[in-house]
Amino acid sequence: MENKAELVIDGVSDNIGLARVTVASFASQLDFTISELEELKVAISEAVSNSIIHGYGEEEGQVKIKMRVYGGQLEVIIIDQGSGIEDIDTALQPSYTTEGRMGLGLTFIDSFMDQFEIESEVDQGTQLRMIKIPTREQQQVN
Amino acid sequence: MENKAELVIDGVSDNIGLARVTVASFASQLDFTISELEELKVAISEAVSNSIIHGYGEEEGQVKIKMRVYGGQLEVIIIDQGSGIEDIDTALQPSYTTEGRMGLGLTFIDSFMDQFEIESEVDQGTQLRMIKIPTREQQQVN
Amino acid sequence: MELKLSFQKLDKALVITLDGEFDLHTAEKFKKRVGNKIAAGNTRIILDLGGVEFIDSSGLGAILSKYKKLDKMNGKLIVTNVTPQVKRIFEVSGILRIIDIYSSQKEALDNI
Amino acid sequence: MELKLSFQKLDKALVITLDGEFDLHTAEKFKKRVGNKIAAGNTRIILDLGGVEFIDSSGLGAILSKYKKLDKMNGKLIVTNVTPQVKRIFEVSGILRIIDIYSSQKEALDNI
Ligand SMILES: Nc1ncnc2c1ncn2[C@@H]1O[C@H](COP(=O)(O)OP(=O)(O)O)[C@@H](O)[C@H]1O
Ligand SMILES: Nc1ncnc2c1ncn2[C@@H]1O[C@H](COP(=O)(O)OP(=O)(O)O)[C@@H](O)[C@H]1O
Repeated sequence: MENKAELVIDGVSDNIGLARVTVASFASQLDFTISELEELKVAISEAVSNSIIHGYGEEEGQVKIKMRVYGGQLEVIIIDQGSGIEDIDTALQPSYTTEGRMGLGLTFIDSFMDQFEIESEVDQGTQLRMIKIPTREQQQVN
Repeated sequence: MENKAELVIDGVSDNIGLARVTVASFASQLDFTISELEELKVAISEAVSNSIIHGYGEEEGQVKIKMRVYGGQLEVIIIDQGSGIEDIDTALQPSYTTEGRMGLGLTFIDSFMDQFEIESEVDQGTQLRMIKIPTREQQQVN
Repeated sequence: MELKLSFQKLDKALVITLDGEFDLHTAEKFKKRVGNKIAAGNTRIILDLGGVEFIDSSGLGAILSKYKKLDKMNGKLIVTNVTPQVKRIFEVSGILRIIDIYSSQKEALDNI
Repeated sequence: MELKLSFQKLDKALVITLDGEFDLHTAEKFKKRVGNKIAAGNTRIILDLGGVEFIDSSGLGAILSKYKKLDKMNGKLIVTNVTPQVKRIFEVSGILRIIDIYSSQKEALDNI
């Protein structure tokens, strides 16, 4: 069975918690463990924070969060129309940051999700696609 | 300060809980009491259930939930592109139902929200606009 | 968002304990499982709502439909352990005039 | 989604207890209020994270920036009472090699 939802938020830090809660609530239709839901929340928090800080900076803009469940897995796509990323390979390096931050956001996403891809174009925006599969589900399949 | 978010869900009963959680989480930026948040959740649950059962019935469709905070109040607009309501005045009567249900959904919304309006057109869909103001806020103003 | 049902068969009645959220989504499951219990001869039912974190008119409707079904069969359905949110919904709906609420399972058992 | 800070001034250190969610939104408040406490002369700080329900790299960055600030001043910042989620984030980030975690406020006090 497929199910989907989409959340669009104003790109302000007040709404990061809302994004976490909504995605975790949507994800609960799959058989995730509590600790997997925690990991998912971190990934969402990092991705939405990136859109707000790096994508929009001082500008106003909206962040779109598309959620979909299909084939026993969760897909989340986070989209901004912000500044974009010049060099994705560099951005992915642990500790790399353009804003004096930790440079750990994309590293956490990589650690906590089963799969993720970034598409980005300078001045057009960034789209981050992530997949998470419940371990209990994976064990059943293999 | 104004803030807004929008949730679009597939019109299936699995997603009613998601709608409640998301709106309650968004609403928590205002100074609502726990019991006011409970009332809000009931209103959201009724409105989204109506879109799913009455609006779409056996058809597929999406329900859009627009949330906005402005001037110390919460506005929620719930929109479907379903069957629409032929006679709104009749629909508003307590116990009136076309589906052998309780006929209490709109009554609860009326009791639990500070304001609500329905716009509907047959075969076009229904839009329900609701306002809720934290009592603690109202007391400060008056 | 789930609703868990647990059943405890006593001499005088079947106690059904609900945990979770009781809305359109979970009402179907409730109606089916409680319907089966009634069909199997359980005509005295105590619904323990102590674990119900949320209820709306769909949940209420599911309870009322089972109440009516049992009433027609000369059976009985009563309710116990309502949380403040559930109580509020019972009050506003006017269902308090139809279904009796007791404050504990013991009190419910004495009155079924 | 808030982060509550409470302060307890002991002889040896200032204990700061956090409750809530520690992300980009709440990190600003943390940095400002803890910055003020440091400016007021509190150079030994024990952060009690027992009530932190969520942390991400923004929360972690806020803690690390105060750690570094204190380190430069010959002060000290240590952490206690981490929940499993917080522990996980500390581990994956590698910050465990920098900031010491103690299992209780008492143990933290003995080591500051
Ligand atoms: N949505 C985005 N828009 C623009 N730039 C981004 C976006 N996401 C990430 N980046 C770039 O990638 C870098 C690394 O990101 P990340 O690993 O999350 O670390 P941090 O957020 O701590 O800087 C950022 O510093 C930024 O330059
Ligand atoms: N979104 C909607 N689309 C179409 N019809 C609706 C919608 N919402 C309400 N209605 C109509 O109004 C009636 C009363 O609604 P309500 O008070 O919520 O009671 P109930 O859902 O129990 O029937 C419904 O039975 C239905 O005919």
